[in-house]
Amino acid sequence: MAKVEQKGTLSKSDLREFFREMLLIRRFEEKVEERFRAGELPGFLHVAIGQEAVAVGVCRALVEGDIIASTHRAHGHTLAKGTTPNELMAELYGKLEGCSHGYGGSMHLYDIERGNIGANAVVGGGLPAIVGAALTFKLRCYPRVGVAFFGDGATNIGTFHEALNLAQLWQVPAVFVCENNHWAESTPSWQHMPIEDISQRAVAYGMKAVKVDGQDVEAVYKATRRALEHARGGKGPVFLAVNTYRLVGHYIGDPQVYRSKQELEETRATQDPIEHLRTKLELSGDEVEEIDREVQEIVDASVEFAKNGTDPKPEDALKNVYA
Amino acid sequence: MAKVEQKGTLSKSDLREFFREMLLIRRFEEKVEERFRAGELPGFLHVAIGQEAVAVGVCRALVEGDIIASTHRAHGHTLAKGTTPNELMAELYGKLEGCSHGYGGSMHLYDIERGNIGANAVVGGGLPAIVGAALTFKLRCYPRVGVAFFGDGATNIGTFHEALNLAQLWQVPAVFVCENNHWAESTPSWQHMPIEDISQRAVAYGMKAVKVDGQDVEAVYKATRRALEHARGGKGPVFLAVNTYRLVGHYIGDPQVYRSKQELEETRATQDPIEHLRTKLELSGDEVEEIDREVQEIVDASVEFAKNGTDPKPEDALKNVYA
Amino acid sequence: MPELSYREAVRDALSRAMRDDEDVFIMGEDIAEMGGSMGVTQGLVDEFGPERVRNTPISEMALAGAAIGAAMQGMRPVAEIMYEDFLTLAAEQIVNQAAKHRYMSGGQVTVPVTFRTQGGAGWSPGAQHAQQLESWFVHIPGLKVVFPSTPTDARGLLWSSIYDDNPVVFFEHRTLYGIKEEVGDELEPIPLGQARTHRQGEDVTVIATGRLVHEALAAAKEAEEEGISVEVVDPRTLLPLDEDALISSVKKTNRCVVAHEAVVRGGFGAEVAAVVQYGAFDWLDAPIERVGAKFSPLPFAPVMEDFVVPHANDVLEAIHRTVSRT
Amino acid sequence: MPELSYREAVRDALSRAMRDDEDVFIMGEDIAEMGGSMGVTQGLVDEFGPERVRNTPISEMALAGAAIGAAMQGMRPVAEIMYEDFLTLAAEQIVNQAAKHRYMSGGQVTVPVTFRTQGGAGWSPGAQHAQQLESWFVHIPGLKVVFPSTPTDARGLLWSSIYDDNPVVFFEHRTLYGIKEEVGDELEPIPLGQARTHRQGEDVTVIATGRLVHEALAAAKEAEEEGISVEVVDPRTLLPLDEDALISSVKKTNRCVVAHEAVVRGGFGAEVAAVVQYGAFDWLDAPIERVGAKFSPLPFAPVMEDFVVPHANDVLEAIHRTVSRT
Ligand SMILES: Cc1ncc(C[n+]2csc(CCOP(=O)(O)OP(=O)(O)O)c2C)c(N)n1
Ligand SMILES: Cc1ncc(C[n+]2csc(CCOP(=O)(O)OP(=O)(O)O)c2C)c(N)n1
Ligand SMILES: [Mg+2]
Ligand SMILES: [Mg+2]
Repeated sequence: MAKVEQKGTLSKSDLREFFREMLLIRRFEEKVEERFRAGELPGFLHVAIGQEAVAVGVCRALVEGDIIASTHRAHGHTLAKGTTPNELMAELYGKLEGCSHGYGGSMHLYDIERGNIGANAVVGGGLPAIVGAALTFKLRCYPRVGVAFFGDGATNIGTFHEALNLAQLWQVPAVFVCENNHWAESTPSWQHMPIEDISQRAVAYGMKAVKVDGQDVEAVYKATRRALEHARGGKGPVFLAVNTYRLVGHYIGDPQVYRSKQELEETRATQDPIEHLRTKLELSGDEVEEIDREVQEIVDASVEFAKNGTDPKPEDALKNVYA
Repeated sequence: MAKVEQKGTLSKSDLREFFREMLLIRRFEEKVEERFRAGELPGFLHVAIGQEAVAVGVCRALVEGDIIASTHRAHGHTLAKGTTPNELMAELYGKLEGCSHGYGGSMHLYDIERGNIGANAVVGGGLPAIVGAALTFKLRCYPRVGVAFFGDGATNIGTFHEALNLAQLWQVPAVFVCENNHWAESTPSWQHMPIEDISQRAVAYGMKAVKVDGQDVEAVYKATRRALEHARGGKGPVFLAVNTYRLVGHYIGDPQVYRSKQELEETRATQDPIEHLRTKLELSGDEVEEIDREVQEIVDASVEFAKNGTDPKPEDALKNVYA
Repeated sequence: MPELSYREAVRDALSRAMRDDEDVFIMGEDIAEMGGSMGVTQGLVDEFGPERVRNTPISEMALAGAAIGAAMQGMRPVAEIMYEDFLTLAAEQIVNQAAKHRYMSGGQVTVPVTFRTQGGAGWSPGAQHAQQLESWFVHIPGLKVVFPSTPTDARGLLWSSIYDDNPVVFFEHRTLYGIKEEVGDELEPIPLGQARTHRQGEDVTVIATGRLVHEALAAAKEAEEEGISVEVVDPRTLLPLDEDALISSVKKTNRCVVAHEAVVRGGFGAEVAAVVQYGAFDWLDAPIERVGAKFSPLPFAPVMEDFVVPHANDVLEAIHRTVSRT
Repeated sequence: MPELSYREAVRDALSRAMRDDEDVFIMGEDIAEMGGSMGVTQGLVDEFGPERVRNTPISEMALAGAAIGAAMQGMRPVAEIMYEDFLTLAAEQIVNQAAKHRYMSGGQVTVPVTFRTQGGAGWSPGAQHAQQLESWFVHIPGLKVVFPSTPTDARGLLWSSIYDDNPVVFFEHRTLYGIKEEVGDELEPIPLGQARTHRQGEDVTVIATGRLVHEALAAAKEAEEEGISVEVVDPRTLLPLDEDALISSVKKTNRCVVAHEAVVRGGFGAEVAAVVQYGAFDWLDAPIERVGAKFSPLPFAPVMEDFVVPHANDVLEAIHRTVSRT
């Protein structure tokens, strides 16, 4: 994916590019759902449908050398950080061509070359590593930033607290992107978090906090750019409180008994970031269709690629345990 | 130790009683230092010289049925919660008559009958249990409060975060007493904590926070009473940010290479809570001497008691592993 | 006689205990409306309400610790740790607090808490969602460790765990939730610390836990066709361990295979092997064989995962190895 | 030849590595001015400054995890966990993250981090400050586990751990910090995975780790006076385990005692017993004896603590038991 030139204002063509990428992620994840339901994909899968603007807005703001750590809901982050749909899909099919060579799976997507130090299936598990990576950037005077993605539910875990505290204490160049989708699995925010404004978490560390509408990719992009500037400039880490919505189940197959159909439908109708951007860009039906056809082809090709990929040999399981 | 009647204002005689108790704790701990240096006491000992007003101010505000959980620096809390000097000293000597029957030692002082559910040698380790205990009080509609003591250093650990978050979420009757003595072992606050005002920790949970001068026992008492009222009244937990000073080493024998003699001397000269109270009460030298003689006798008697105590049999070690 | 799945058996023990006893309550992540990630607690919030079927935030340390604190005040909480892998987060509370409060207080307090958890491979969740860590807790005095392999055992042992006055770590195996069995109308508590002999045999004893009990039974059936008579024993409670049952079985058969899904190195099978070689030394005709996961984290790709974790044929091969020793 | 204490030997390895290599740095609670709770890192902040000798807050998860993150970016951090008991807090990061990143990424990344920690009883700190938990980590593929018993070993093995491209959990024993030994001027790296035979013998092999190596040597001396010739072998690296060395020693002596300070049940000795009975079955003349802590948390009162943890006489008694078996 071509990098948009780093700049404060985005041209219409930049935003079109964002649109294309968000739609690609959406179609990719829809395909993943479809293939999972068809019984082709093993494991445990979480899609981020509704949260595409966060992945794209954040990752487009990054520059070469910046790194991310992701979560169980990692497809969007991974694609936005530059892993090709082919490599990602191959991973989900458990192939050697996958971005983790078939060892990781959906919850453990890595792409070290492209700056993805790993999706993590332990909530909060990847945050401390981002602090340590950012510390390294600081010690070596690299102008790089470490970015951690995590959810609202993750702000309840001790790892989150310790990691943010340490990041602020050591003034490392890190940005903590909290994707507040108001749910932790089946548990609504009010039932897992004693505060309404999640940016208040940062007060405990004296950390700069920025709130942003996560359904507006331009807003996410701009807020991230400012946060990165702050962190890269040696002014310390930033907590990015992103308000967003998960428009599907927690995992593929989740019957969502914990929320009403009506609530879900309302949210879907009003909070689709792709719809928002389409409206903003005043894209015509034809234009959308064309982009859609293009990304669908990429997604279809990725399935082809993955299916034609190489299965690991059983004994390969004993490789890569040690360096 | 007789309970002071619960009231908002304290009479001079109440405060005299507080003075006596603080001095008892001081003399007790000085004796512990002495006996440790004489080689009589095994284990690992931390005294709270300088922090007596916190122990007494908080525990005097409690009523029957309230419970505490303490830390590695537990002698003062334990005495103030009603464990007799004899039982405490016997514990430090590893005797069956000790408050933990010789199984616990200085860092594991228990007195379940008197509402001490345990000192904890793991920083932050006792906080979740206070949340669970307070939850029980709430579920059973007992008008009881759980109080956790911990230090400034402890606010950096994940357990602290999870426990306070959960307490606020579940609105349990708990009071979190943070004894901010500005050091975690050899590490000064500025080096372990990215904020100056420790009460800001509570903002992350939307928890009521109260700041209090920990060298002023009356202030501690009053603040605790209000906090207890709040918690007991079903209004949720309270974070009590107590500013205090450790006037000695982190552990007995600590050479304190990390702080200057001058700083230490200045602090000792200006921040002795017992001196503060003496001045406030305008106690004469004779009066102090009389009280001092009285408490010294109690302390000396506790050493006698402890030395005459019963050593466990070696095989007793295999008791109490299971109920 | 009702038929219950392993999942339903666990649920049945929980709901009966909650019905009988106000002191029992359950807590954990997503256990209410969602019924837990494995559906074990489904429906319980409807019967018992959200105060007794408590959804917690993602706070493994605090949820384990709050259960401990409630237990110390006389409740009998059952705390669910969603995946065994997350026991690594609750370890401090379980190991340093729950296991030791009674001891450190010189016997003043009891901590009747049960930590339910589940794990196990076979569905490609990857390296952080299917570890088997039961052997860690077998090393901790003050804890009891239970690992049932059948609906009957799950129900009877969970009941006993809840009513045991000590902290219990109760392991369930994810791939067993669906297996079914007829169980009595009445819940029969099963005492902790008693092994169960699933199958009598003469030639070799297979000591197995969790999923591997079923693999061992399948292997035993195949072996029988080859004329090898296999005894299958499930300790069920790993701590305290029913050493006598294991040793006397091996004294009868003179050969022993230990099987579990966990990694062999440092696994529970090591402890069993050490106990059996000690107690039945003069009776053993062959070295004790250990069957377990190969030495790697769990890989994602099914062909690799399948290779790493043990199956009936691994047990059978171990049986062959041991009987072929002269 | 300089004489170094075990403490100084650890420090020497750290300071040499930091002097040689900008990528090496150390972090932990109170390791700077105070030199750590055991004085191991004393003076290092003066030479290397606070950026490379980093005091951390009391945040075992984040400090372990930050070390992991730095290691993934090419540093070689050494993170100190003040007491082994607090490994229970860092366990998630060590077990689910450090041990698995390389594997889960299909080999894209290395995690050359070393976790130093220390523990051990004998000074009555009570139940939460002296546990020995090394066996937990032996169960985790992806980790290496080292436990030196002498100054020479501590120095050479720590160096190798720092330069190993895998995560290493490095255990020191608190009561050994004071023991001294002459060591070479040059630091000789000791390869991970090689056992050390401290003493040749004919009648029985004692496989011991940490403090128990010294107790075993004392017991061996006493046994010698009784005419029993004892071989003492220290695996030094517990994972990967030098099985060959252990097995071949037992094949020579035909008898085996395993000794460590950790609780016997579920301890490292179980793994050794399982390995040795398997590899030397036909050579063994007696069951393998296990020596370790009795089954309780560590009590405070010295008479009880002394009773719980093993000493030379416990090793000697085990030697007697094994040689008296016919
Ligand atoms: C430590 C830990 N506890 C529990 C889980 C199970 N789990 C997986 S995702 C999830 C909810 C996460 O919520 P949030 O952080 O808001 O992220 P979201 O799923 O909403 O993207 C939970 C509880 C886990 N993976 N790790
Ligand atoms: C989890 C954990 N990490 C480290 C330690 C070692 N330790 C004991 S006391 C202490 C400092 C505690 O500081 P603070 O909470 O401010 O309490 P204070 O000693 O000042 O009373 C440390 C690091 C411990 N006991 N537990
Ligand atoms: Mg969420
Ligand atoms: Mg302090």
